[in-house]
Amino acid sequence: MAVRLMIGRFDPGAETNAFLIETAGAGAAVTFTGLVRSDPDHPVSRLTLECYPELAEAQLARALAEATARFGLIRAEVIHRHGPLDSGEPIVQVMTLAPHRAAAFAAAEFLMDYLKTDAPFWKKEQTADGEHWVEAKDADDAARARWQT
Amino acid sequence: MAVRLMIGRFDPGAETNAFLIETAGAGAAVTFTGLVRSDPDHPVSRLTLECYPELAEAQLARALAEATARFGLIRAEVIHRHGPLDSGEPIVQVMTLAPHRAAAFAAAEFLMDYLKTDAPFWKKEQTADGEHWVEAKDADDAARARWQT
Amino acid sequence: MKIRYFAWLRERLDLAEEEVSPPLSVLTIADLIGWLKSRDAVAEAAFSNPRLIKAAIGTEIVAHSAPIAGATVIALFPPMTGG
Amino acid sequence: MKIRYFAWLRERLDLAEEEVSPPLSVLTIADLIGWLKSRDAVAEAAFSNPRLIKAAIGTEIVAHSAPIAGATVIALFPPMTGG
Repeated sequence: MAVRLMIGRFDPGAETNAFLIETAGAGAAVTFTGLVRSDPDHPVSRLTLECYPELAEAQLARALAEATARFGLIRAEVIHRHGPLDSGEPIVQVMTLAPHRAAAFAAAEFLMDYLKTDAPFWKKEQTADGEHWVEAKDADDAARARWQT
Repeated sequence: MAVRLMIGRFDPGAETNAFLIETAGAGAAVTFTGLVRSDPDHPVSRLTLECYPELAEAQLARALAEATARFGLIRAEVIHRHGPLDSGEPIVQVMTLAPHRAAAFAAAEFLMDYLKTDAPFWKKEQTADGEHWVEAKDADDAARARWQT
Repeated sequence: MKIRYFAWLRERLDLAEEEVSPPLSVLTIADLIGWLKSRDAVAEAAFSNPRLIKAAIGTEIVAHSAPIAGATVIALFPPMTGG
Repeated sequence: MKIRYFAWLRERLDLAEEEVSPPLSVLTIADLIGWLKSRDAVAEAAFSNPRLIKAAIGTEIVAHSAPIAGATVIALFPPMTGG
């Protein structure tokens, strides 16, 4: 399954190994893992991710199809969690497989940029000051815009 | 150990998980895995990698230090095999850990570009037609040149 | 027509979804947001800045100018912050 | 001074390393390659295109213009193809 939404934890390395079982024609694999970040300056005790699952699956399937066609991928996969997450836990993993490294890297970046702006997930942070919804970043829109042709 | 040269196989997912044991301050991890590629058009039965280990360790340690400083990495690691390898086997793995995704991606690409042109490894391919040394690619020099400041 | 709300929009409205029957003059997503907003003070506050609201019809993200004719499920939500 | 050879240069010379004592006129890597090449027909063929030869002194990659004074280990090899 190329798109997986899940509430529980996933094992980043086990997912990479499962993705790499079939590698005919491939010379390059990229795995991106997004983690719940906790800065000393901005300690996050917990993150809750809200999701609109039907739309998320549709959007991520579109992103995978676009990335596969655009970069000539052999295969790609996205795993995204929702629900409550602790500091340090993996949130998202994108994996790409291509004949050469430039395509595998570009496709993984494209998928992450797409995901940040176009996939229906919303982060709420719990800190010592209480909880608040994370605001969308202009930097993410700019990153997404570089792929527009 | 940030640079590891090895003759035997490594386990890509297990290496990623070991790398991700300590993730304080990190929001993004990238793993690049290079594989022995076999095209239907150009079937490679075996690849032999020659290496100058003392120079490879020194060059890769320089690359890691430069990537860490340049992209503000939390940590980075390179594993590179030498000796005989079969089709589909992992050759190289680069892992980067950073607060944000742009740095983790850029550093992994930088390390691979550096490695292709500046680390003393040489590939010899065994095909049905016999064996031959792989020629250095202009594309790799061009990829490396984009990081010159 | 079912409307689904997410994230802070859901919290401000204190509502995950509702069935609505907008008047015939409501043709687009922009019209729909305007009509939902006009219903009471809570909605007025929640939708105070329509530029911050994104919309999907079924499993397609759409612009505020998109017609809503025939839609059975419309979702309204803030800009996304996943990944 | 020890010279190490790698990849097709090692194969063409049929030699992984050798101890050499170049004459005092050999000051740089370029001079060294020229001198090694001049020794016999096999070396003449192996070093036929010096532009394809890269060099390291100890664990530093150096240009052909680099002086070799004081070097104990010099490596000569084709462009690298790792990764």
